[in-house]
Amino acid sequence: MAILIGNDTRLLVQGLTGREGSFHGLRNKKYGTNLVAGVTPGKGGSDVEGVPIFDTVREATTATGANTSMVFVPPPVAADAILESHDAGIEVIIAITEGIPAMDMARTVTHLRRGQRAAALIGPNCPGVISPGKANVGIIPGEVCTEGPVGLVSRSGTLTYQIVYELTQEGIGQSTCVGVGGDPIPGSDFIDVLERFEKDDLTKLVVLVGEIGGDAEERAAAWVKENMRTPVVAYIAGFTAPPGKRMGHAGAIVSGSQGTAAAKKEALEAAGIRVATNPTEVSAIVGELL
Amino acid sequence: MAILIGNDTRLLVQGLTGREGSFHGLRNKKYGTNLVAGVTPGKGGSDVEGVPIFDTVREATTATGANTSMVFVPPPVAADAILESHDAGIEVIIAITEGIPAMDMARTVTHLRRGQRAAALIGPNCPGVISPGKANVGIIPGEVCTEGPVGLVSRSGTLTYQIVYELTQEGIGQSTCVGVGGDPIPGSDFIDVLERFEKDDLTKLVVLVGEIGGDAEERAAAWVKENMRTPVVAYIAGFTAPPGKRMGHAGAIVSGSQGTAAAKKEALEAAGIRVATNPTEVSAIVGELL
Amino acid sequence: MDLFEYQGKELLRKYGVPVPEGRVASTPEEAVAAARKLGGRVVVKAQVLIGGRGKAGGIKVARSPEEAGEVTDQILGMDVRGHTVKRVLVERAGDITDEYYCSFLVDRSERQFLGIMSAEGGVDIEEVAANDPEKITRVHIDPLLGISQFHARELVFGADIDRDARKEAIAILPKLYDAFVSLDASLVEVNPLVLTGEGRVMALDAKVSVDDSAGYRHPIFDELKTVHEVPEQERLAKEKGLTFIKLDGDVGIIGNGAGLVMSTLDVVKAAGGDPANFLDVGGGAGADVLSSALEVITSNSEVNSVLINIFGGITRGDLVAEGIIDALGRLEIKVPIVVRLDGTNAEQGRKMLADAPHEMLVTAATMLEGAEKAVELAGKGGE
Amino acid sequence: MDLFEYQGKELLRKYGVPVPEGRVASTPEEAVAAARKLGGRVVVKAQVLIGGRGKAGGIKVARSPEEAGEVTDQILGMDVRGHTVKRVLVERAGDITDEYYCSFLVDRSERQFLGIMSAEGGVDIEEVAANDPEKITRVHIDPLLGISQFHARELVFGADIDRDARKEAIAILPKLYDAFVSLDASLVEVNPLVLTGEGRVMALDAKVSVDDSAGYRHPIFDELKTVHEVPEQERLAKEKGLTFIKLDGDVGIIGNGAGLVMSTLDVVKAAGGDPANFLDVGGGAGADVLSSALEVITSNSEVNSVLINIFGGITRGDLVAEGIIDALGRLEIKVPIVVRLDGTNAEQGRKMLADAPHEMLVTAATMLEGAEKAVELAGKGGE
Repeated sequence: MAILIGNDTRLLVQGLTGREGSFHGLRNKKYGTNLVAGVTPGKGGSDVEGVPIFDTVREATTATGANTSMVFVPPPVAADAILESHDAGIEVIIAITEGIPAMDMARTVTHLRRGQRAAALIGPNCPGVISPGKANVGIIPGEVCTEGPVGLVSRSGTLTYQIVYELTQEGIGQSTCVGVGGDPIPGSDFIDVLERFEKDDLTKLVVLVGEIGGDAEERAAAWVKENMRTPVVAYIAGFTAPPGKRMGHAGAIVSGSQGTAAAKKEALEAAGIRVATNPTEVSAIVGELL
Repeated sequence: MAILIGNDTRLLVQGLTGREGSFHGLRNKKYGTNLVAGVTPGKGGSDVEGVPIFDTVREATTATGANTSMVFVPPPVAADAILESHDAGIEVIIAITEGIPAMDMARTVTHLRRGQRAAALIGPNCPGVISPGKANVGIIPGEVCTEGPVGLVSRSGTLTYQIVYELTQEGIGQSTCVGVGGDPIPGSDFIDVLERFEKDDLTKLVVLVGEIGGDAEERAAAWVKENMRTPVVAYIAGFTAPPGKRMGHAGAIVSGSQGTAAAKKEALEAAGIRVATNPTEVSAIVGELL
Repeated sequence: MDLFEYQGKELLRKYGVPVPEGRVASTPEEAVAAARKLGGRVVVKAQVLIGGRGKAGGIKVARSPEEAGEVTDQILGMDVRGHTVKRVLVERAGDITDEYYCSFLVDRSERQFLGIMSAEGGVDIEEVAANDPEKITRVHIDPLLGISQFHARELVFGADIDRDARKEAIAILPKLYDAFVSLDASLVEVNPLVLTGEGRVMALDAKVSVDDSAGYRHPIFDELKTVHEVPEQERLAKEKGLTFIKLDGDVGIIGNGAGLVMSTLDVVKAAGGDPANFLDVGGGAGADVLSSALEVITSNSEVNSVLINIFGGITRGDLVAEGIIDALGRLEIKVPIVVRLDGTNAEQGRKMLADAPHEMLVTAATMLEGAEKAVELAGKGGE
Repeated sequence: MDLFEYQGKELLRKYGVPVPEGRVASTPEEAVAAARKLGGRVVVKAQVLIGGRGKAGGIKVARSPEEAGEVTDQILGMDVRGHTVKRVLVERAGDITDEYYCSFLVDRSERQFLGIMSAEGGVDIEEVAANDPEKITRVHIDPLLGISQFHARELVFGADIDRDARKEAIAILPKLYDAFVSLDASLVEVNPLVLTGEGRVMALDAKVSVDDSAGYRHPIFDELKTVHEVPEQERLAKEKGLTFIKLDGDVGIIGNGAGLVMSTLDVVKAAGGDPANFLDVGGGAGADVLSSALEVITSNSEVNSVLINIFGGITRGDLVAEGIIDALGRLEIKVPIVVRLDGTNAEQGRKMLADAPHEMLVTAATMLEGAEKAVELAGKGGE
């Protein structure tokens, strides 16, 4: 199986005619992802290396049966692009774009989560999703991944590659690797993705990669304890990070957490989750548990 | 059982300190409805004939366990009142207020229907709901009703009383009578209420009272045909009504219906629903079918 | 409330929707002055709250101010499907390359807003919908989310609007939507939206309907209303808080609640009668309202009998009786008044009526009986 | 970007939030002029982007323009927890009857907005939250629905704000929310919101943080930014597109991606070293960026070794190598540079480095090995 993307993925890229969109879209296609369409308003009827371009997502889905969208458009129009995909019935939206204003995402994510039809939004500001051997949507380097039983979910980009690489080096493959992104209001958080891994037949163990700030790791820890049978191994970056500047005091009141790496580690361990001290140790623990 | 309101109803009235709010609220109480609270911002701590008043709905629900709200505040603040009840966890909101701008209701109804927690909104601009012998929330005269097996749902006010009266005269009691109101964007339409009646043990037959305009009756007819085992009898008012003025042509394109009484009758009969030609005939047909 | 074209356009302009330059005129002299100010060719358009003015000769081009005066003279006073023309809109004429249709309205079924667009503009859109439904693009808009750029793109690309007009059309749609929402409109319809010879896109016509319930937050509604003329009887009724619509029969109808009144019309018709009007006294009407209602109804000389059908909820039967008794004493009523009274305090009301007998007062036990009596009595009166 | 109090207040004023009249001053003379303009007693407040200025003596009352100048002279240049005071806000002083707390912010967990209010204002709200959590009222606001009157009422009644202040507080909250949303803020915090002797409610302090990502639609952000001073090294890094934070150790760190850089700091620390900085070259960095990064790092004389830890995704290993080689040629680098390179085009990059040997260049096969080597070399350099 794998989660979010796989052999059934029919990918459209919003912004396929752009420089980055075409580079990564075609790279994903080369990996084996079924890239069926691109959307660029006004460029409908043209193509990018044989991939047809449409003016609207609705036209693209109608014509090609696209069910997954990768958003590669500039920040000022990215929320609009996500909403367009959702409105057109796309099931999985993976937004790579970095720098979308939080207000735009607050509105967008609220709309997506409240709708009668839920679409999974991954990102924005994320490296994407890869189900090794099946499909790659985003910028995760496919060559460091290999097929196998470990699911991975991470707030970070390159750190994800590092950990996947370590797993692969040890001969441990991955079912799906998901970068949820580091924005204040992500489309999906750890829990949303863990829920999918828990239901996935292929996934026998999940690696959770967190970092300082917010309380997503603490909430995930509580959720795992309550709901998950699949074992989870965690890694948290940022023990040595400089304390973030913050102004005002409201934030800490809200989460009730200081957001430090130590606090996260403690919460995870209290939920029975082993926490590795460096990326290399992740693969060691995973190897031990599998 | 009955639907929406009954012996478990714990009613709060938003606007209980107002002239109409207190008149009808206390009348409902006298009927036997469990009136537990009133809400009027700034008058918290006072009471209306022993019923405690709170500043906010949240305070009222916390203190009294109110689960149903009747909205009797003026149109400019009515949408806000509905949203407040929903936000505070009220399960059934019955809005009597007439003259709420459609834009306010469009936003409010969208919010209520999209929320994770669905609240049933009846109205606005409606006579309310009565489950005879159990509870009366609104302005339907309780004395014309009697307990029994017939559910009634209507877009109209006094016409509802007329039909209920005819039923009662014939010795046919009612499980619940629901006035959904005649506004462009009602909180609940026929289908929402029919769905509840279909699941209700007490209700053995449903009377649907429609009128010209819109296509709610046509949609209800289609829904009944597909989903309902409980028999339905209908009455439509407005065969002799003057054709409503309308400007622009978009409306007719949207519904694909002319909204005439004849068109509605036809749609209902095509769905196997008997349509009475006058209110008296309703009770005759119901008597026959029961 | 439906707005006249010139009112709708003035409002749309405020929201940044391009409309032709124009001035309203209610005399040929004003039209001449308007045409002179505008310069060049102008179009003179009858201002009526009904469609079909073009076919009726209510739209004419004038090449000079003098000609504008002449055609205005022809158009003013013209009857368009029952509506008398009191004003014209004098607009600068322009080259039109293409015509489209677009509108925003409330979709009651979906409880959402709906945008509609078609490349087939300037024609009867209902016909297009019936004959070429695929030529009409509909896009639902969530009222909380509001319009996004993609909605505008779906409408414009979906309707296959000419390439030259796309960019401006995509820019105009959110402004139209903004007007729709901000004005508390139930409909904003632009037919046609045109592409001009200069490559501009603008609203050549505008049908705007606004929600009277929202009048409290739009002081301008009252101002717009001043030019709306309603028949004297209807105006009078409205002043008294009554909803009144004149019909062609001879049985006057008074009831409480629109549904019950409509049902009353139906049973009168079924009994072989012809209703003279629709009159709803509304909820909680007092004695004065009933009395006024009777006054309005009986001022119609075609009425041969009156049926009062009241089912009290908020409305109290005793007050209804009081109003009827007051009217019978106050007015010289020459037609039979059939009264059927049930609901709140009905018994008390019926007793009051029994205690104040009047030769024109007839009571009925049920709605059907009331209808039959009123029809019978009207027949006699008519003979 | 965090805004200075005076900037935040100016913005809030535009959204109708009452704030005391005041002027910013960066010299005692300006403060005297400001106090003279305002008249009467004034408060002189240090403008720093950190809390605790009150305890540090950064807020003083002055009864005359001359006194305002004197206290300004004392406050300017003052150090508040590492921040040097460059400006003061001179405000008209008023009687304060009571102090409250309120804020709007993004609640990441709930993906909603959150309003917070407390009758315990003017104090450390975190302490109130810890000791008297029931004294803090929180109300979630759906980003699509926005603030309704009831949200404001729930906050004000919930926090049990004095009866005298309720009405104005309920009116001010939607304005604060409006500012929060319209300014693309991540936080608007008013502590204290005060009730004055005259019965007015106003914002006596304001902490506003805005979202840099939304700068493209707020030209004013650039203007606000001009008074923000950042350390020279950080400013230089930012100009080159690097995220740089100085730390106190001696092992310079360069990596791509915040998570990987943080992880690198951790492993260096675990290996017994002390990172000299956090430096993220971001995604897709080219040769010039890498070269600049090395320049920034090595300009810190405390650095005894550098660890470059790159895992290529968008970033290409060959370009990283090119940048390193360029820097080694261009700059006089006197500390060992440990390079660990994996991912996209890493092999090619490693080969390029092998082909361009340099006495200061050391390669590592893994991240851990890199950290160990860098720490070891720094230790040697330090001796």
